[in-house]
Amino acid sequence: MDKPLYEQYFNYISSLLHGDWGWSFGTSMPVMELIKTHWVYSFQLVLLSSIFAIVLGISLGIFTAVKKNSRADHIAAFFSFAGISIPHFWLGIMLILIFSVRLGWFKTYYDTSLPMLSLENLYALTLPVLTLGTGMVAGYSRYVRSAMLENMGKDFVRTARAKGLPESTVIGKHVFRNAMLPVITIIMLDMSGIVFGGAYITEVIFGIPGLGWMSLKAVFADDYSVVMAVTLIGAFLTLLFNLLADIAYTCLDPRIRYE
Amino acid sequence: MCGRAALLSAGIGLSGCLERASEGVNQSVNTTSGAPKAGGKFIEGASGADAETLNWILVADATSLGYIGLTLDGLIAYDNNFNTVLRWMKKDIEVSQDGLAYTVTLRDDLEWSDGKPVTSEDFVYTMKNLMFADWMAYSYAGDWKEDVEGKSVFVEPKVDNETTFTIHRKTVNPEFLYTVTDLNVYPKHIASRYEGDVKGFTQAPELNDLSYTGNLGPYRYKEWIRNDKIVMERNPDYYGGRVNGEPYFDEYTIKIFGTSEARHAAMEAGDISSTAIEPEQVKKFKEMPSVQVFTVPTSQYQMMQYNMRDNGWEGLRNKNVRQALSMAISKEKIIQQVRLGFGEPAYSFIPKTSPWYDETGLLKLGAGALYDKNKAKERLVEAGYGARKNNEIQVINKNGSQIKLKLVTNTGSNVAESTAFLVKQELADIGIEVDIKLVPWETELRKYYINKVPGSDQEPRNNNGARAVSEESWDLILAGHFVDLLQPSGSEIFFTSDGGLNIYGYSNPQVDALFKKARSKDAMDKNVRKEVYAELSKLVSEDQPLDFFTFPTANIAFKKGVLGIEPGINMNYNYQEWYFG
Amino acid sequence: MDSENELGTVLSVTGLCTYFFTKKGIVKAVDNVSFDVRKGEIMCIVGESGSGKTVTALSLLRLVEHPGRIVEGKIMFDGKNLLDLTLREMRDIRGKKIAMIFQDPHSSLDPVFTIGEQIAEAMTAHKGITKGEAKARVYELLKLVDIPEPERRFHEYPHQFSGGMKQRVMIAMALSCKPLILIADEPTSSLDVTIQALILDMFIELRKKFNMAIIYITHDLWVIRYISDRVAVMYLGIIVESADKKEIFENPLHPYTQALLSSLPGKKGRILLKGEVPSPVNPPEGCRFHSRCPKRFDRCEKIEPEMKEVVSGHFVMCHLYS
Amino acid sequence: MKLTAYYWERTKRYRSAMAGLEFIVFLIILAAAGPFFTVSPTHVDFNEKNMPPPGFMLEQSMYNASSGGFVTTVQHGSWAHPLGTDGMGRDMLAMLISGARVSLLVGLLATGIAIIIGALIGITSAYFGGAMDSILMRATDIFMTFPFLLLLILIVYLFGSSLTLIILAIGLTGWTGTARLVRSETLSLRTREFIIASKALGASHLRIIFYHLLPNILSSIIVLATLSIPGAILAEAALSFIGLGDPQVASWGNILNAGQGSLQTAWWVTVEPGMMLFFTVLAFNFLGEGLRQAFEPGGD
Repeated sequence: MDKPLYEQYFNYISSLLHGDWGWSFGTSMPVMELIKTHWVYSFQLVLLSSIFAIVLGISLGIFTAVKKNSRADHIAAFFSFAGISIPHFWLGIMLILIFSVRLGWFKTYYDTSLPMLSLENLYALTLPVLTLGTGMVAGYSRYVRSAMLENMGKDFVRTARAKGLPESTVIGKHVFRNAMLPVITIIMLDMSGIVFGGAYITEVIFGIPGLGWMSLKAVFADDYSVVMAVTLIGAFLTLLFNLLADIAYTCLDPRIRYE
Repeated sequence: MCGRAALLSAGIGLSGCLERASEGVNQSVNTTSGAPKAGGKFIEGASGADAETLNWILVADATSLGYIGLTLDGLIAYDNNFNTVLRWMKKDIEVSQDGLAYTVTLRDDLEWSDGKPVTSEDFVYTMKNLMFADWMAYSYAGDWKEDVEGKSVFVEPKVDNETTFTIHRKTVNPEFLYTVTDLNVYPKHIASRYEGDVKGFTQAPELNDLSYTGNLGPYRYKEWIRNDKIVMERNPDYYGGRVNGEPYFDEYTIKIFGTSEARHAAMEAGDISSTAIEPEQVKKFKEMPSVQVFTVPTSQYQMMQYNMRDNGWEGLRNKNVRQALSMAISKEKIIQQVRLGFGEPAYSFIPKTSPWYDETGLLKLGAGALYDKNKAKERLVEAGYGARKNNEIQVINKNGSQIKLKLVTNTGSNVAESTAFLVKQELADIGIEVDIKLVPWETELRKYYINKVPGSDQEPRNNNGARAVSEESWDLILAGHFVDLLQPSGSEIFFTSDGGLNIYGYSNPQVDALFKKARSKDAMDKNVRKEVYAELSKLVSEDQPLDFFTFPTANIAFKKGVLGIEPGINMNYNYQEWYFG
Repeated sequence: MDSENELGTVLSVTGLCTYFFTKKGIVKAVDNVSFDVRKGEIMCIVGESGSGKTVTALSLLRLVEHPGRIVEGKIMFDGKNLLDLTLREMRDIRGKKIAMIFQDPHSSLDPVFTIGEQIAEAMTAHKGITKGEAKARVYELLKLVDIPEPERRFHEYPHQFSGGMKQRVMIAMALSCKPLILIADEPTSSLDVTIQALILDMFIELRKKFNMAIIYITHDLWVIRYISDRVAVMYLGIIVESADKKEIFENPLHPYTQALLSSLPGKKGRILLKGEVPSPVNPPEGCRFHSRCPKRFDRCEKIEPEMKEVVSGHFVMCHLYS
Repeated sequence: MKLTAYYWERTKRYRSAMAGLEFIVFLIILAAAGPFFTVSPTHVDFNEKNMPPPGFMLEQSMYNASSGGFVTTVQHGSWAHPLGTDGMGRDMLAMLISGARVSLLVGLLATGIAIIIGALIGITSAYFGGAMDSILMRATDIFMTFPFLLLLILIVYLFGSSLTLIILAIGLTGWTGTARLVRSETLSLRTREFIIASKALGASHLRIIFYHLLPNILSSIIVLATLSIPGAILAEAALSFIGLGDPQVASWGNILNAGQGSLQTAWWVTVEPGMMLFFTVLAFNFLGEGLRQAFEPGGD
């Protein structure tokens, strides 16, 4: 500890690269081990929420784009605004209040003893996924809607119609595929924010021992090696998802692929 | 038992220390007929912070001690009446006539996980080479020291034979017995690998997962998901189970919940076997057919500290002013409004549940006839803090200004905040304005507890002498203290002039002397000690360095099916004998 | 083919009105337009931008988008009024019997699919042929429009093609189902002049080969002279004059046509029109051209002229000839 | 001013935006005038604790240590506390109004800080270009890789939870989006004729930036600011919710956090601040969206 700061820093970085992430004094285990046991809880939450949000958000986005300016579109627009605006920690509490406390359909906490790949676990994750996913659904449906609308006015859509293609093909193939380009990028770029933003608090509310809750406890326990590691993982995830967004874009957009 | 570590409760309402660790043997006082059955998983619901480590010598928090206690019984346990229940010992600790030697005789069937016997050598090694070692910096090493000719030295443990060792002292301290009973042990052949290496010792996997504990406790470590749960499984080799096959539970799990609400809901749904119930919910749970709720005393008291140091209101240095303030705050109201009836009024630091409790001479401020705001005002006037105007008393500073007090307490607890506002209301009635400052517990420790003499290069500590002051000024701090019911002398850290946690600058030579006496040769006689404690209680209640509020009572809910429980202050002492009926 | 009547007319448009219902008011983009297209001819619709040429073309395939709507009229094709057909029936017409090529080949092709797939799409949608058959057919079509190495080009994406090549792809796509009518909406206006000529030649050639009628929309008089058989001149949503190419160029009757033609190089006495094209939201009363007409008189401002056949096959809408 | 009137006319067309604006104005009035007609949000009265809103009732029981039984009282809502009281008998309406003040303060100030920092960095980066641009933009990229909430938690945990610090922290961590937007807008303006003309006329950098660049990107900044306010408000609420808020003020997040423990009994303590938070955020989002559409060229 009495070595100069730059040397300490250098040592820290070099041990990181060697897979030694230090010792967590708050939990008495190697940071690496700690992360190994906890990441999966965040992962399943984020994965399920994303699937939920992407499937529902995209369907809703397509639907509202096709039914532009209809009553259904206006209602959906209102709900997506509501979805974006609702504080998800409050949503989580309200879901617990209604579905767990009043109706008793779910437990008020997440049970880690359930096998990871089981229906019970899926059921247990319903409220957390709803909590985390609602804002995502709302956001994605709006992205998709505007991307769809933007592409619906494109000339190639008129070409497709002039070819006599059925409307479902025109929308489902030509408009959709083009609309997905920006949407996938946005979803990817959103992801790291969700892992350490939304998922964070969702984990706290439902007592899911994921990376979010773990890092919050680490902050409170002055467990800096963990805080450091989590920050690094956050940065790494941001870079990773940026990269994935680029890769996805490249795969989907031949204009970039062939350059 | 919540060790000395936790004497300073982690802020009001933040402490989640369920006493455990000490357990009884062969004392089946089953309330139901029929033989207990083995089987089932017991899940205890907890909230608050998770344990920090299972490597016991490094422990600084009560939760960790609780976990460790499941696998390491300890030398003895106390039942609800403070009778000694032998655990690892064959017979009770023998104290020599002169009070200088403590002989511990171990059972001969204790084993480490690798089959090696647990010997007195392990204990002596643990003390000499680990607890007393410089490199280790054991937090409670001070308990094992004594003053010999002005120097602080460690006591001397010696191996007598395979199963017997003796700890030799040079001075007499009758309460050292309780220090000895808290003794724990590491296997010498494993711990010695890391001797002198703090990092190695801290990170040693076999010490951190308790895999060495052999037959020393009713349960064995199985799984620990941080901030979620720890699972212990039945120890089939448990020495205590040789007779009747205890423990009965296949697994003992401690599950941590984020909120009390979630914990309650889990209890209500029957997902967990036991948990503490918040006051508002007790009635509901008591009425549930599937739940039994025990209302039991605790060994904690909640109070308000008066700052007698230089950075507090000068009036607080006057005993009469302190008494007057305490007189204006109703203990009954605090119990009723904040704890919804779950608490006993506290007048001094020794509760009714302690064998050393003595009511004679206690000044019962803030209750009965001594809860009197007019008298309080009059007393303030007498002390020079007020003026009479046509029969009306106006409480003011000596210079005529309004008295304003700064009350500090920790965030994150409704109990703390409610109490603070109640105090504010009560003191407003006598004309004193209270400004409430809520700060996180860590900040409270850093800015309000730790003090030093201004301008000096002292290492900041909780009590740096009479002239030391904290970084931030304060007048009142709400907090909680634990008291060791068997040896209240442990509270000297709060009440002696150089007590380590005497943050408020209280000093009374008489009190200092009495605490010393409780740990002296004279006190070998229990009657003398009883007198000493009675006198101490009386003195402290008169001096009112703090306004003792309440000894809260806890409500612990169990599933109806859990049998073998003996409700009381140490109700966990026989937890390995509980079973599902 | 039995779709033609005895006069050889394949498409007959009568009183077509397509309005755009915007917040600012109703835009009468196409107002009471009538014309016939005869088998195998190249019929040109000419006019300034905003005159309603493109909307007319889109109306024929009922591709006008919100807020536009065809409010009135008849489009007779194959013995049926296209405006009475269900959407499904209309789909069978589009691409199969009437095909269309758009102005900007760069944006008219979907950037994320291969051109092969985009050409084949029309065939698989209409003829229910297998992908293999479609592929072979696409190769043929690509050869037909002079795209070399069709096997390789099949798998390429639009951005790998030049503008001219893209337009050839569009033509191939339009021809894929051998339509009776090809609507070409300024197909060469975004191309280099040299390439324009090549494409125009291709139109002329293909018209013969496929024996189809072409409705060619342009604002370019040079192109009209090069390619057309018959010409209709549009101004502010209406056709003001129509006649054979020769007749129009030699004997333009409507002052607007006269002004247009005067801008051709080599013509003397260029007529400059004053003012701008009025807003289609509030077209001038009477003759729509009167606000800019150098030959206007009182009647023009009040009474809308009717279409008159001045010479056989030469129709004009102007008070000068009534 | 004519332009302002023009955009105002256009914004007025969006009914949801106007509803949002009305709510915000209402909230501002409430926050400003509320303290004059409600009791103090810190006024505690234990005799009136956990009082439900009018029309509801709540049973509360008190343990009697000597008899071991319970004394049960029924608490009815009263119009003296139209939104009920919390566990300490504080008036919910008064606390919500105080919370409105906190949220508006956080939303406006934090966003203001973020926008100023972002705009400065964005303009500097784009206007001067070259190495300056590379350095600033890489720095922005790096900054963006930090998990925002964790960073916020860390700052507040390390330096204390005062409202001032929370506002600063949110402002200091939230500027990256603005920087990027302002940079790209400036880049597209930089080569436009009127800028080149002013440069040719020898205008100073500051003059060009303040007289020519800023007014032209102002509309984008206003839209971004309106849409960023909810983020700042939610960030403060989230911090308070996990117990890192300023304990000295009754912010919505603080009330939510405290009410969480009595979800089963005093539901209104969590429901009400959440609703306020929700509607406020919704209002700003609606307004922002309306402005965005109004400012969009040809956005009809």
